[in-house]
This record gives sequence, structure tokens and C-alpha cells, in this order.
Amino acid sequence: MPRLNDGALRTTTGRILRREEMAINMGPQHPSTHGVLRLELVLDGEIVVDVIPHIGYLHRCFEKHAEAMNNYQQVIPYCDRLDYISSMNMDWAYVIAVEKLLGIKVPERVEYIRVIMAELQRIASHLIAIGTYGLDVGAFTPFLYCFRDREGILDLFEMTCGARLLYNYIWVGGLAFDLPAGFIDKAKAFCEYFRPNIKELNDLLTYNEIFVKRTAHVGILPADVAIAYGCSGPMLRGSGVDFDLRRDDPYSIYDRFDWTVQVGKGEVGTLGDCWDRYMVRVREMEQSLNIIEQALRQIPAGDVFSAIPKRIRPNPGDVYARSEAPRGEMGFYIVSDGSATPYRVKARSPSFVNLSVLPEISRGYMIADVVAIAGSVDIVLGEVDR
Amino acid sequence: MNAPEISEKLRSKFGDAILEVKAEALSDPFVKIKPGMLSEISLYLRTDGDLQFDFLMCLSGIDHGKNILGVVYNLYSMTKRHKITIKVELPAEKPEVGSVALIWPSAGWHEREAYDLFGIVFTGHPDLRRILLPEDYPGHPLRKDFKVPEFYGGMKVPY
Amino acid sequence: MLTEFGKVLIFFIVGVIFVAAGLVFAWLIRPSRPYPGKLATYECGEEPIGDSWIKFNIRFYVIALIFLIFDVEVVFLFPWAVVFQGLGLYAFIEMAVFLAILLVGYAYVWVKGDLDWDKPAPFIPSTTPGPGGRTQEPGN
Amino acid sequence: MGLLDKTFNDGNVVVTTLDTVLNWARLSSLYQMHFGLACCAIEMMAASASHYDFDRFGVMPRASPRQADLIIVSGTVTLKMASRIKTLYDQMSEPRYVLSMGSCANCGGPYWEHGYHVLKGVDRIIPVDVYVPGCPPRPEALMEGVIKLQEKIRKETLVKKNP
Repeated sequence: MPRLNDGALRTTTGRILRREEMAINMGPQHPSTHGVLRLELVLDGEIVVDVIPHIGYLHRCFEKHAEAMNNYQQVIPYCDRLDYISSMNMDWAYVIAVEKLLGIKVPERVEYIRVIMAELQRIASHLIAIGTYGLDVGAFTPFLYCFRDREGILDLFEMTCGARLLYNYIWVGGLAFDLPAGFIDKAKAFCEYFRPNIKELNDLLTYNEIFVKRTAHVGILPADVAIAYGCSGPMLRGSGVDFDLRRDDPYSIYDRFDWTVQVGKGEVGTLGDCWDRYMVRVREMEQSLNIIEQALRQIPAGDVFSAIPKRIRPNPGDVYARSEAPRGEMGFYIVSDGSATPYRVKARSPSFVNLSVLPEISRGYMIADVVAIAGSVDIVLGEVDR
Repeated sequence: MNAPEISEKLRSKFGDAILEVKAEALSDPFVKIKPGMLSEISLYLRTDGDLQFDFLMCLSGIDHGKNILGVVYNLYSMTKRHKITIKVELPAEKPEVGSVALIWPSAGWHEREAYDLFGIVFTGHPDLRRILLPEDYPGHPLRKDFKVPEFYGGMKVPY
Repeated sequence: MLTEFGKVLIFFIVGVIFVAAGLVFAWLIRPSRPYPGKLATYECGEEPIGDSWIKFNIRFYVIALIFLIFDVEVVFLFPWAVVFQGLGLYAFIEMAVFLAILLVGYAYVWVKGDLDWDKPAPFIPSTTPGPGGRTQEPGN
Repeated sequence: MGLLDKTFNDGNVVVTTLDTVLNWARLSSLYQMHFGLACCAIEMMAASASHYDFDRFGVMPRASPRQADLIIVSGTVTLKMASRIKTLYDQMSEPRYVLSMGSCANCGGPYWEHGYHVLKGVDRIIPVDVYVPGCPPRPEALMEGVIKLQEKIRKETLVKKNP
């Protein structure tokens, strides 16, 4: 804590602490910061006067690695480790950018498999978000229910690409493996098994009186501030902005399925509070189930390896491509100088931007509310720090 | 409005500040502008009636080599649903450019990251501190001429 | 002959011994290897910032006082409640008067508003409609 | 005071039974510090969830280092985080154990070559008891790591002067 010569106590950004204020660390090792995020809280008693987030505790130099790889395919395992809860969407976001740079088109079957995998990963990621959010607010059982259902999805992933968490499955121009035999029936069986579970989760947590009291009217994020701060995903839709990249900045074949974008309506509290963000995630899981079932019915046959280029040498230029990850808009800005290695890869991750609005929406609440707000923002430190 | 119209509108309003326009590139169309005029152009892009770029998608620093640093702004309009990319190039020995954190608050953290990893100073930024690396980390890592320090805080860094 | 209070005394002594023995035995046999790093105050892995010796707000003192009054009142209720059977109506009326007086005090405190916290309302951000749509100073 | 702490020098029957009792008590209630760094933390959560159920081994997450005697370093240790981990390790009460989970914590993992901000292995700052390989290791691998640690504790001695 920088103590200037005037002996006044200051926060790290130099703000003088008034007499009855106290600065404390909700530091890197804390049960409810979803990883190694440090929030410097300035408190008046229990009321939060100011929040100063400190990140960088998991900065793993992704962009330096991307520039040091031998070719574009080798960057994909590092993209997995950006948002390690939704690795499929991270790979896909990177692959969309490189394919746009190369200007290649992938076969139909690859598009369908990518949509199925991404939507399965969205459900698994939302299950973690909802499970840990229940933990943050004090309900232990939803955590166990959500992880039990998530194991079903992990078995599907393990069947196809051998890994539970970080897959390296979606490659530039195609996939690493084709779907194994019996995958489609197993995926259909999972969808039927999982649909009633969402309703069971709703009865368990969503309309629970204590949960509503803890999350309604807390962490209100108005729509214009959400747009000004560049929020995206459930954070933006929770504030009532009807914007989803899968429909408004379309990529891949999402226009062939009928599903609706879920937007917060402020049913329980005011519009844009923690409950709305949570509810958008729960309802999005149902929409993902619809997409998966339709994709499983329409999936064509075909060879998934045909469009994988042997040598990737995109001609010089730069591209910014983005896709809808479970936490928001995952964008990759790739600059190529004509050689086989990318010249510069900038990963614009949703949690990095969503987290920057946290100080704005947690002033004047109690400490326990800051825990609920940080949980509803649903950050993953791998992609915040990159 | 697509990219050529937007660049035409910018050229008519700001004339010489627009250095280069590449509207029909294979990859994203972009407009390269003079660093000095960045604040006015950003304000114009944000508040003009039929541009309304209110969503800053991504702000990335870049090291072009031959000691030129660059900053790339990818902008999007929620209401008009169109995109544009603004590029700025700065000398590496004194990389200074105006901050847009007060126009697009999402730039606040992106600029701190560009300052942290490239050393680009954004004048007028409300709180320009290193965001990812510790305060006393030697050098700016994403520059092409960066040497990994042998030791940091008593710990051997290279493998 | 063991009086009633004798039993209470034995009960109290056994209680103290039971607890103290566990703690002292543990304190005796567990390894104790203190060094400055281990004795530093824990604050989520960081060096503690800020100062804990601060002049905190006066409202905590007021709430503590009010709690103290009603706590002492309950302390008086306990012995009365134990022997309530044998005392008959007179003791009941006496305790009712005692409670009534304190109820008046409670009503006074409630009306005067000392019970509710002067909590600042949560601050809802908004982009001030200035020329550049500039929001408040984004600070950090 | 630590009266029993490394006081006897020969292993008679009293000492060995005392050792086995103390060791058995400690190995069947390894309280793990609630502390996840990166992708391995998600696998650690999956291990403590109902499907794999870490509690069967008595491993229960505790929030503060004061009440924990096992720290599972699950994820990449960056230079900024290294000093914090050293502080946390110091603040744990003895006897304490470290389980390094995942190749990032073991040796820097996929970030070993170009990771300018990654510490190449947590054993450079704190002594590690068990290394669990994998990126991320499966929950079964993590459990095998804990079983290996329990075997190590079973053979330990707190009471004898020079084991």
C-alpha cells in the first residue's frame, strides 16, 4: 500500500481512504473468485465503496506462444487452454479466423459436427457456471447435480477425441477425428436424459426464495453501460440487449436451425441484475439442446479430413473474426506476414471485457453481494489473463 | 453502410488525417489515420448519426518491426450492424497516442494491456498501470526484440 | 452433605477440565515450529493492505448498546423462568411489568430509527449522455 | 511446546504405535486448501464432485491455509503468483504436504519454452511431496496421487529424532 509522505492511506490507484474506510484483499486464493483473481475492496463497514480488480496471476503468455509456433495448427492446443471450461468454442473461434484468412470452405459434415460439439460444450460450461454460482450463494446441492450431468457430456467428448477437458479436436479446415460409431445415438440419449434435469434444476435453485433474495436487484447492469463496456454473451443479454453472434453476426450453419435468443426480462428483480444473467444461462442450455437435436437429425455423411490444408501459408493481411463462446464474444485478430507462422494473434476474450465492468456494478452493495456479482459475471481466469 | 462508404465519409470529413484506406481487402477493410487526430475521429465515429460505432470489439497493440509500433481498433455498431477497423502507427522510441478510454470504456483495460505488453503510452488514460505483468517486470514482452530475463524475484525464468 | 450449589460447582469444574484438558494436551504434543513467514497475518496470499485499526462508523456502537440492554433483560428472565412454577401469580405480574417497561424502550428505539442501518443505496452506473457518451471516470 | 516433536531416538513399541496412530489420523483427514489455479482446478472440482467423490479419502476443501494440511497446486504457476504461493505455503501449519497436479505445476508444462511469465515448476519455490503428471490429469490420476501421498504419510515419523 503506497504510503505517501502525508501519511494518508491510499488504494493502489492512489485514492485516499477516508477515516472509516478499510481496504482489504479478496485475494488470489479465495473460494469465490473462480480462480486467481484479486479484488481489492474498499469497505465502509460491510458496504463496498470501491472495487479494484487485479488480474495477471494466470498470464500464460498465449500471444507470445502463438507467434513462436511452427504453423497455424500448432496454436490450437494453446487456444484450448484459454477458456479451459469451453475449449471447443475457443478452438472454433481461432479456426474461424484462420479459415477466413485462408478463404477456405469446410465440408457440410464438419460444420454440423462443429455445431454439435460447440453446443454440447456450451451446456457443459453453463453447468459449471450455474453449479459454482449456487456454491457462491450458499447452495451446495446444485453443484453436485450440475457436475453429475456434466459428466455425461464429458463422456461424449471422451468418446470422440479422447480427452475430458482440453480436446485439440477442431483443426483448421476440418477435425482431428470423425465421429465414432454410436455417437449419434448416445448424444440423442443424453439430450432426452438431460432435458427434464433442467426443469429439476429450476425447481431446486432458480425460484428458491433465498436464491432470489440473494440475486434479485443485485449488481444491476443497465444496457447502455453494458454496450459501452463492451460486454457480450449472457452478461449483455441479461441486461435486455437482444444480441447474439450466432444470429446477428452469423457464422457457420446456425441459420439452419430454429432456436431463439434468450434475453433477460427482469421477471424477479430489476432488469440486468444477477438473477437475469443466471436465468439467461439456464434458458440458453435448453436452446442448445434444441440445436443439438436438430443437428443430430440432419447431419450428412462425408469426409472430415478433405479440406485440411497440407501447408498453411496465408497471404499477408489481417483478419478479426469472432464467435459466440458461452461467456460472450470470443474474437481473434490474426495478422499474417505470408510465412507459416502467425505474425500476431490477439485473443479478445469475453471474460476480460466482462470483468472490467465489475467495479461499476458492485458499488454500494454488501461484501456478500460482491461475491454474488462476481459469480454472475462468470469469469474464467485462463481467458482473462491469457 | 459498408466499409468503402464509411471510409469515404471519413475522408470527406477529415481529409488529410486519413493516411491510407484499403476498403476491399481480402481480409478486413481498414482505415489508417494520423495518431494526432485519433480522439476527434473516435468521437466522430461514436456520435455521428449514421455511423454510431458504440461497441469497441477489440483493441490490439502490434509490433510491425523496423521499430514501428501500431494500435488496431476494431469497431462495431450495435444499432447499424456494421464494422470498421482503424489503424494507427507510432514510432517505437516514443509510442504515444491519445486514449479512447473515456469514449469507449471497454478500451480502458485493453489499453492497459497494450501498455503492459508493448509499452505504448495512452495519454489521458485515467489509470495507466500494468494489468497482466507485475509492476517491476523488466521490459515489454510482446515486442519482437524482447529478451526473457534470466532471473525474476529470485526465480530462474527460462527452463 | 452436598448442597445444590455443590452439584453446580462439580458440574462446572468437570466442564472446565474436560475442555481445558483437550486443548492443553493438543498444545503440548503438537509440533510448534514458528517462523516470521508463518506468523504473518493471512490475507488471501497477499501482504495485508490497509490498516485494521481504523475509527469505524458510530452506527456499530449504537447497535451494540441496544443489543446489550435487551441481552441483560433476557439474563434476568432465566432464573425467573426456572422457578416460575412455585411463585404463583404475583411473580408473573411483576415480570410482566418489567417486560412492559422494556417494551416501551424498544418502541422508542424503533420509532427513533436507531435499529435500521443508514445504508447507502446501491449505485447504479449509467453512461452520462455527454457529447462522447462518456461514462463516469472509469477509474481502474 | 511440541513435547513429542522429534524427542525419542530409539523405536520402542510405544513410539511406533504412537507414530502409527498419529500418522493414521493425519492421512485419513487430509484437509486440502481451497485453491485452484487453472484447467487442473476444473478436474479437481470434478474429482470432488459426486461422480468421483474426493471425500472418500477424507480430502475436504478448507478455505484458509491455517486449517489445511495439503495444498494441491492445480495449474500453471506464474511469476506473479509464485510469491503468493510461497506466502500461502508458509502460512500453513506443520506438518503440511504439497501435491503438484498437472504438468504445468510439475515443470511448466506446455508453457516451458516461451512462457516468459511462467514459473517452470512449483518445486522451485516450495518442496513438493507428490507429482501427478497429465494435462490435465484425470480425476482418477489425482486420486492415485493422493493415495501415494497417504502411503508416504503412513511411513512417516513425527516422534523419532532421526527417522
